[in-house]
Amino acid sequence: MESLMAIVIGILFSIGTYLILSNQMLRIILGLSLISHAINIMIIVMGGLKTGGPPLLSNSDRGFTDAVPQALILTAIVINFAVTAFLLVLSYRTYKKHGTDDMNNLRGNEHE
Amino acid sequence: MKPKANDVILHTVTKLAAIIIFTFSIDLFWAGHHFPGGGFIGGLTTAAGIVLLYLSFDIESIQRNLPIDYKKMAAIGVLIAVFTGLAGMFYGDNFLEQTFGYFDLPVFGETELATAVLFDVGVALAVIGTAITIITSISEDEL
Amino acid sequence: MSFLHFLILLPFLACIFIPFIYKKLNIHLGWIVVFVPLFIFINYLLFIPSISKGNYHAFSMPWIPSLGINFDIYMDGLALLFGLIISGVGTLVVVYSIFYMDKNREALHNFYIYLLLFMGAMLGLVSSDHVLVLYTLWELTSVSSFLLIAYWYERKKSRAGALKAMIITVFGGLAMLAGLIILSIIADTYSIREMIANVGIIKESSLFIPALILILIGAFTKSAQFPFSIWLPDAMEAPTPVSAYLHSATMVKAGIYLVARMTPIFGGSATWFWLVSGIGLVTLMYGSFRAVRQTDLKALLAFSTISQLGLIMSLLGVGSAALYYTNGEAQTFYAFALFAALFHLFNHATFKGALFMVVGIIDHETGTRDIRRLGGLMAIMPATFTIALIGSLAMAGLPPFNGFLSKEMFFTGMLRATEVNMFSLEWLTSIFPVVAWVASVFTFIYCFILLVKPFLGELNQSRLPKEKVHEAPIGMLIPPIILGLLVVFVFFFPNLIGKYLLNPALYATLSAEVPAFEIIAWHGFGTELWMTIGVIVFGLLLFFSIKRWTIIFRVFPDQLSINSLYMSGLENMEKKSVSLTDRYMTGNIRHYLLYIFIVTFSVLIIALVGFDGISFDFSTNSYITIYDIGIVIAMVAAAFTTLLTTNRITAIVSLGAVGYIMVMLFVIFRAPDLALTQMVVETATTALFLLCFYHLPKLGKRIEKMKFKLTNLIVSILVGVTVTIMTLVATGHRLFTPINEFFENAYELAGAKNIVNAILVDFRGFDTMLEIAVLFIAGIGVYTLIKLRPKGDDSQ
Amino acid sequence: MNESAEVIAGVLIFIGTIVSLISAIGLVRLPDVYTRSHAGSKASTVGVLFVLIGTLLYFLISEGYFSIRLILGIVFVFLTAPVAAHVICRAAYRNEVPLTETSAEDELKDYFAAYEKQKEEL
Amino acid sequence: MNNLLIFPVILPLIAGLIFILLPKQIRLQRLLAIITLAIVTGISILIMNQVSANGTQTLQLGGWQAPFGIGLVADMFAILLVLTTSVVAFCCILFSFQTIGRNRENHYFHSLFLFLITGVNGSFLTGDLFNLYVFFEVLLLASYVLVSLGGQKKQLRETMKYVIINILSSAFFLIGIAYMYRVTGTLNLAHISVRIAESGQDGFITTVAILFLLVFGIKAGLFLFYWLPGSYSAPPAAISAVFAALLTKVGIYAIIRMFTLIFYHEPEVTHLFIGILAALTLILGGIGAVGYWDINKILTYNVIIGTGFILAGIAAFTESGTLGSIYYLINDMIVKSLIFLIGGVIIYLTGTSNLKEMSGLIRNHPYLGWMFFIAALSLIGIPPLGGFIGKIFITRGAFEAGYFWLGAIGLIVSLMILYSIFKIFMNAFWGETIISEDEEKGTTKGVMIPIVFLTVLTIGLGLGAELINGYVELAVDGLLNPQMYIDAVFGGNEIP
Amino acid sequence: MFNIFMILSLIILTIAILFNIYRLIKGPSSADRVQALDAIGINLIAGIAIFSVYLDTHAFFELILLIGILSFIGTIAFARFLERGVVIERKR
Repeated sequence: MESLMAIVIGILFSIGTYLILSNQMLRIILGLSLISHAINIMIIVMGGLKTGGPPLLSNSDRGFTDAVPQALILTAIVINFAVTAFLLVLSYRTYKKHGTDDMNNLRGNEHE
Repeated sequence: MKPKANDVILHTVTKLAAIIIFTFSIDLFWAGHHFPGGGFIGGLTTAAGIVLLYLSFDIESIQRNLPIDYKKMAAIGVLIAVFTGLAGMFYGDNFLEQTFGYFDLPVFGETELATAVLFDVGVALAVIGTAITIITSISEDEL
Repeated sequence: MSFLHFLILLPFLACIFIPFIYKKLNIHLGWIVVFVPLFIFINYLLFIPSISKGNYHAFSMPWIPSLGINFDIYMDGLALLFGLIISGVGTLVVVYSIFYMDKNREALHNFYIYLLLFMGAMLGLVSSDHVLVLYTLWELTSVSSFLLIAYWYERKKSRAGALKAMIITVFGGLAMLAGLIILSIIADTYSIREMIANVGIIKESSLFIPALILILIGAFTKSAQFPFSIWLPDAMEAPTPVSAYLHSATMVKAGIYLVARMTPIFGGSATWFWLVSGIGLVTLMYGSFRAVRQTDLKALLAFSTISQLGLIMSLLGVGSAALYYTNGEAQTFYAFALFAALFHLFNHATFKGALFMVVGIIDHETGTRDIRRLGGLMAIMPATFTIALIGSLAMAGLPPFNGFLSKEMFFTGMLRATEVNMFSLEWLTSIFPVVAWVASVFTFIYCFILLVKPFLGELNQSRLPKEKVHEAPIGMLIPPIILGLLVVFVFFFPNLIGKYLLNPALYATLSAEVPAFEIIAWHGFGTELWMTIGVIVFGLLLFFSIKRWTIIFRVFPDQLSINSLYMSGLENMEKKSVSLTDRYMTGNIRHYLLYIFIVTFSVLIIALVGFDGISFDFSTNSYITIYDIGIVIAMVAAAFTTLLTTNRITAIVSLGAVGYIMVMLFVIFRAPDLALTQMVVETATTALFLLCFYHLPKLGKRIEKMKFKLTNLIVSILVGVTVTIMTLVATGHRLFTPINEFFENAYELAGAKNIVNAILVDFRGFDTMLEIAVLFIAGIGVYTLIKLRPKGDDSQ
Repeated sequence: MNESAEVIAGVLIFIGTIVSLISAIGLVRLPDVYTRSHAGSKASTVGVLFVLIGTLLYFLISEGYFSIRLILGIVFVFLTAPVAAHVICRAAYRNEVPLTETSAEDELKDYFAAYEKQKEEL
Repeated sequence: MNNLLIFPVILPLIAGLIFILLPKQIRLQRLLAIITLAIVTGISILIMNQVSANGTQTLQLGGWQAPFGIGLVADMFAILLVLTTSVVAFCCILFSFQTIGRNRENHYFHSLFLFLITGVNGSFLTGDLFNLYVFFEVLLLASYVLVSLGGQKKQLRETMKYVIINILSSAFFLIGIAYMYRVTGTLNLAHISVRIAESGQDGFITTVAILFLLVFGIKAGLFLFYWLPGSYSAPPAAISAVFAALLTKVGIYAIIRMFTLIFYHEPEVTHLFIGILAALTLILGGIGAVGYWDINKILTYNVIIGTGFILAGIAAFTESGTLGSIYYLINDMIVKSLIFLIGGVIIYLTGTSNLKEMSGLIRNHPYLGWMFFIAALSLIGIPPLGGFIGKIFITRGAFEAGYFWLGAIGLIVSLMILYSIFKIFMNAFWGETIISEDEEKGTTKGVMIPIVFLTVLTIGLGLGAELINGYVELAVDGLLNPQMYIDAVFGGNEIP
Repeated sequence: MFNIFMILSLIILTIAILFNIYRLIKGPSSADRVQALDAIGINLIAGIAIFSVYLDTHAFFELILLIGILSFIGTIAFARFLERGVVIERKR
């Protein structure tokens, strides 16, 4: 399972990277989201998979999976949500202001 | 030009559903200590309920009945979380030291009370406040 | 803190007071300031008796003692000689400046602050024993000379000259710093005296030669040696008192000082010998040759200074051969050149200071320094002419002036250099006297130009900017007269300074005992005298035929000069660096991301392979069910849909699908809390995506070049493969048991049965607290993004 | 005890899934939004109710665990699914999504037309 | 256990949150902000003295023993940076009152500024890898909002790039954390250090170390600095000053912490790599700085150069090099904020950032000009100002380690700094005065206090280095002996 | 036996979801897509329920209700949007 997930993570990273490199705001954000999904999977994989039951003490008949990565992912998900929300609104505002969603047109090297 | 839609069905069900959602979110919030759930998820569910109200009614009429500045609510939430941390220090403990105990309350029977719950209240408030702030900000931008 | 410290710090202290007093003064600020150098000079004079007996004084003042950085000073013959020159000439220059700088028109407080800063730095520099303090003051002289050169900062030329001087001298300073640091690492001390004591260790080190070269670069830049000499002519933009002070008597001598000070450490080695004497001679030749051509009096003096510094430098180089021997006649034989160097250094300070002041007077009274405009001033300014006569003849090396003595000694030194036989390439030394002689001829010529062109001939008033040219005020004449008198005085009583100043200084330079030298004005018809006579004959011949042979200057076009090399180099550097930087700083984020991806992941994969980090261990892997595979396939399919679709709603929804499949994964991986949170967050994210992107243009099919797609493809595959490999390695690379078992006591410890929740609110509650703070900041951010807009919002 | 739970729950859940499948087939096969809405909401609501009740019974019987959340869930789904279908259909109609050719009647059409006419007159 | 440690983190946060509740009282907000930062400064000094007297101070949050809970650890290095941060923040916010504009103040500028300080201080103090990530996010989000605050075209555009790159680097950071957790099974920095020391730094761990280096390198502007010039020149001076002074320094701090506490087993590989990156950074930064004629660009490239310098000292990994790095780091924080503030005033006065369009400011603003001059000299490392001890000891350290090329590049780049900064001085302050005082677009009223204060500090750091040298040497000791840090964290408890 | 039965149910459910996805992609109108999404949500609820039985855990019951709530809100939001062009109205 871990090996399978490693490959999935790799694929998600590849797709995410491809999207990020595509100069279009929406695609970039989609790519970033995919990568953050991949990372969440990676963290939980790193904690070890299916080594026990859910980390709830009430069903304590079996062992528990590692709860630490789960807590980390929870924090990461929330932070990621916050950042994505900000980035989305930012990109929307940038588009409105500049009239383009192509990062290639947002170089800003010309003197303003 | 179309006639104005009649939203009676939606409004009625929305009110009912909102009550269920709020109940559920409170349940999720309380359950967090022992079952899946907790402040964050409870807060988000509450926010979802509020969004549902916004959806089927409109922002102004909800604001009229629930006059809350969500930014302040969020700030207060974070402050609560911080101050539960500080509270421990007055008793000479470390910052964020949580305590819990079991109390025999008249109605609920033996109940566990933990300062962590207060912390979670802060989390929930912060989440609700932020989520609604984001949603209303965006929708007020006449998207 | 000793009295000597006080003397050195006195100029700095005076600086602090100047801003407070200068506005209240009715008299010229210089009258106050002049007491500072005068006081120092008098007190330095009082050191002579003790120093001339061969004593020295060392004092220490703590600065950063715990780092071993202390203001250690050391007063020996060399320091005293320099200190007297600095404070003596300083006094005269300040007096001179009182008449030169107009009280009402100039920002005098700035001028004197810079001057005092410089003076203090210079005094400290020559008596510092600590290399880092030496460096500190060295840079301070650069900075203060920068400020002085750019004193008239409105002028473009002043600024350019100042910057050039600053860049070159700071460059040298940095090289010197590197050299000094290397020295201090080798000798494990910052004290120059201790380095000299441990010279054996230093000479054995493999870093000896680099340190030597670096320190010499420092000395050469400061002393305007070829090819670093280019800053000095441009530094003439400074007010003339400054030129007289910095660029004849003091700052440029700092390099000489450094070479002299370092002689005990480096002297006796072939590299040092060849570099110092060789560069010195080249500079001597170059300076005198270029000086002949100048039409600006100050530029002429600048090149003559370069030339004279080369002379001193070459003598120091030749004299360093003395260090090859530990004692005996041979040492004395070569040490004579060092003695000559010190003597000429002193003489140069006197006659060059006088000459600069003369030029300043001419400039001040006539308004120009261009020799093509000037002429016949002798009749109007007899006193000035007399001083000019003394100064230029002394520089030309004619009796009865001190220059004659040191010039003769210079020839002696060069002749003795031909007998050097302990270093390789010794045949080269036979060129030394030839070069010395030729350069002396040119020196003779420019000295005559300096004397003849402005003072003899016809005065053409119409060419001069100022009307009614007259003799300078007496106050302005006093300082050059004093210097001129000194020039004559030294010729007649050379051994007075020889005994009390030069021999102790020589002793300090050599750091070894040699018999005291006597300066003799007449020693028969030796080779030296014949050389001098030859110089006069040829010099006069060439001077009168100057128009016929100046054609040879055209052989060297201006574009090839080092100066134009510097200027075009600077310009090119700006252009090249802008074009280089603009090439990679395109402003397009895709390029930046490409760099980041390529660098990060290629470095990672190289590191992983290079450090033998790849080792797989699948034994700890958990089982796979069909359902898992289904979920994984669905996930990958959804991800590919996100990539390939051209419909933005589809892209967003399929991204959401990936998120929801994550929920399923979390369910499989026994993470209910995660599943719940992911579920809600994914919904909210998707909703936000839809809200924000509904009004944006459609994704559409963009026609991108093949190269674009191929680059993306290669980079993304690189990223994916690297991440996969690293993750595979990591999964089999658990070295320790994780700390999670502790948290399984959550119920006893935190009263919670949900371990994840216990971690979130209790064990790692701090994370959660900050996490909601992050969320909150994002909320505020969204709010301000939408609410706060600049006036005249031009959104579409 | 456990076996009876498995049997009851198994049967209910299986029925639920079948209903869900049928509803999905309906969703694919039926001709227009409005008809598909029947299949989508009604059938799948029934399906999910069966599954949820089965689950509820399973835990009730095997563990004696009565989940209020599940009950709440059942109520919620039962309450909202029809409304959701209603809202979608209305939106579709107002967006002028065409009815299938075979539709027998379109009462709203006349009402909308009348309303429009009235507006124009005003 | 020392509860004081929480205050530098929590006080700005609380104050910032309270400002949200008082949206209209700008004056009160200003006052409170100043008071908060002053208190934080005071507490930092207090902690610093405790650290120097009693050794490294720790606070296990929630009272959970070391590897399980999150711990704040104040060793001398961290607390020195916290102190500097507080001082710099104090000056920058003082500066902002006059320049930032009512509009921004009404839109929570003060809160965001304080949140940023929370993030920075927290990053310095935390002893937990994941918590470090969280603090990074706090400061990053605050910085995102601060860069975009105002909503001008340029700001939005540059924020976009800034955010994207930082999200990506945070993602890489999480990858590193995941691998680290897999290998060592813990998140506590000291615990990781212990475990890696026990197992040895094998190839995979070294690779992860390099991943961390690159991640923090992106944040610190080490070689992968491409995002930096744009985003630092977009916001107003008070914000870009605090960015220049603090944000890259957090990345630098993280690199130093990771490579002295955890990954110190293979210095000939990892530290050499840091050295190569530092050299490249120095060269590219120097080349960037000398070419342009725009104040903002010149200054931002100097930020990059600063990063290169500091890490060159760490690359050497000798006592001198580390000492130099710390001195340079502290001075850089002070002098960068100073020079950005003055640069801001110049732009504020002339209304342009193009050097070719300004001239002769010194006639009307002599003090500003001379303070810029002092700041410039300090930046170049001209003694006896603050920068020189750092420069000398970094060079010395590089030489001692045998990295002569690194020391040489550092010195050559000093010359480039000199050229670039003096270009500003000579073009902005010297030359003919072309605008009279009446024509200026702004005044220097009220902004001189922080500038003077920072100038005094940078002079004092050089002349009065003896006063803080004891602390700096303690910091060096702490960095070179990771055992001190570990002992303080575990406080004698058994290490699981 | 029981577990196989559950797996079978899950597979049937997956097929149902696939049908729904077909409708989601095909459309043709936005209303169709929203409807399909709604159906997927409801099917997911069933899936989770079956999965809970299969795993014999009540850890995921919250998820069931949550999916219900979110799918309802999503549907309403979409419908609102289709009907009025805005998601949340400032004032009616």
